[in-house]
Amino acid sequence: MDVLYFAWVRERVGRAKDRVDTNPATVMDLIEDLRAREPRYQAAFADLSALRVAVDQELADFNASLKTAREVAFFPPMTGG
Amino acid sequence: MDVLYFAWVRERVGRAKDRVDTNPATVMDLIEDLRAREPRYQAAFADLSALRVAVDQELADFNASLKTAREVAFFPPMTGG
Amino acid sequence: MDIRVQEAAFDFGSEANAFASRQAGMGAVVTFTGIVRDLGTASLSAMEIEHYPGMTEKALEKIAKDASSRWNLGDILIIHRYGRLHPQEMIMMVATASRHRADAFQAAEFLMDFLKSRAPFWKKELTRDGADWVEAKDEDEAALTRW
Amino acid sequence: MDIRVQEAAFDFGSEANAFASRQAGMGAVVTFTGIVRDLGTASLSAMEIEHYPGMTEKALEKIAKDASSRWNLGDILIIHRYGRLHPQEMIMMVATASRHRADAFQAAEFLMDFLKSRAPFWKKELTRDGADWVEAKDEDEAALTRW
Repeated sequence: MDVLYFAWVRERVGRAKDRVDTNPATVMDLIEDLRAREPRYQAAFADLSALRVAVDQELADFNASLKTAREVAFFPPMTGG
Repeated sequence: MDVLYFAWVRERVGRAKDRVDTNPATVMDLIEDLRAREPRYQAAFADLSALRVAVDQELADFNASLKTAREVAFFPPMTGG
Repeated sequence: MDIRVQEAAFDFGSEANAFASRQAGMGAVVTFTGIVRDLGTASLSAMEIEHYPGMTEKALEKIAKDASSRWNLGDILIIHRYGRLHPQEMIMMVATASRHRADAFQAAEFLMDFLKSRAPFWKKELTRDGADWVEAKDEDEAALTRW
Repeated sequence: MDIRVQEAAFDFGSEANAFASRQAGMGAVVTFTGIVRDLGTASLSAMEIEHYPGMTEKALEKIAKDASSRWNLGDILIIHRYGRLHPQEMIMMVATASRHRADAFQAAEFLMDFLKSRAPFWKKELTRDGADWVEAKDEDEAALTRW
């Protein structure tokens, strides 16, 4: 599963993309796995209310299932337009 | 005082402009004067609910005073844009 | 504030670009353009637009000033044609600029609502069946009550 | 439906003209353009726009389809840039066409509201004091509730 980071999430994590080989059941489980990696992930995921998530390029909730997911992305609230 | 007609009011009256030398006190008095002229004025002023009036180039009511008026215009509801 | 009542055609794109490029500090530009559309069944050959020279300019200025006092705007452009127009030709345009999008959108809708029923223009449609003055719609009058 | 996500600049006026001229039977065209504006005190040197390739196009298509199903529209155009932009440059534009003006106006506002908070773009402002990610505004999220 590919995990992508955008905007300041990418900057805090220090990279744009991770490959995750575990099989977390939900987005929240994936976040726990990532937080366990290194302090910079803890910094990126410190305040979940400031984060948004997309599963396979569709906006999702933190409790969304990752059963069939190939790509998960984390980013701050969007500021287009 | 100049009296102007626009759109189908102009077509029914058969001209774009009249010069009125009487001194009607209000728009309604002017309309009565005009109606007394000829049948085509009666036709133009038959249904006042279909008419709008401007006094000196500002929208006005039928009971507006014409005391200082130099130009009165009659026309149907506007259809700009 | 740039208000023009003219018989000649105008170039919507050039006007829109020129308007947008002179808006220092404004983040949002909204434009509206009215186009002569064909009528389907009774094919429209032309539209004639009559106006009240003198009052038209005053009415448009008043509407634009009212919009400027209600919203935080950088600028307003209004161009409205009169005379004989053909299907696909542009009748008029408005453009508004503001820092944030809500002001430009609201002001443009306000300008259009008032321009539609409070500026002295009258449209006549020429079809193969004859000529008819366009009737004002109740919904256009009703639209004014929201402001 | 014409949706473009691109790094290159676009010509607002030409796009607006081309869009308007291909709207047979439509009487109303509304455009919105977002422009990089200077920030006053802390002078803005550039704005960097990041996006999520793949998801961006899908999100914009969904927003445009939602608008098409809610209003009676002739067509929709969306152009949104990414990369480094400077003050006065155009970030994006939308255009909508409809028979009557209310549909084009409403659809353009709807597109902008959703594009603002539901399409994966992020803006970073570079000033002489440093670089800051633009924060989403509560009012932008609140704007979605009106639809």
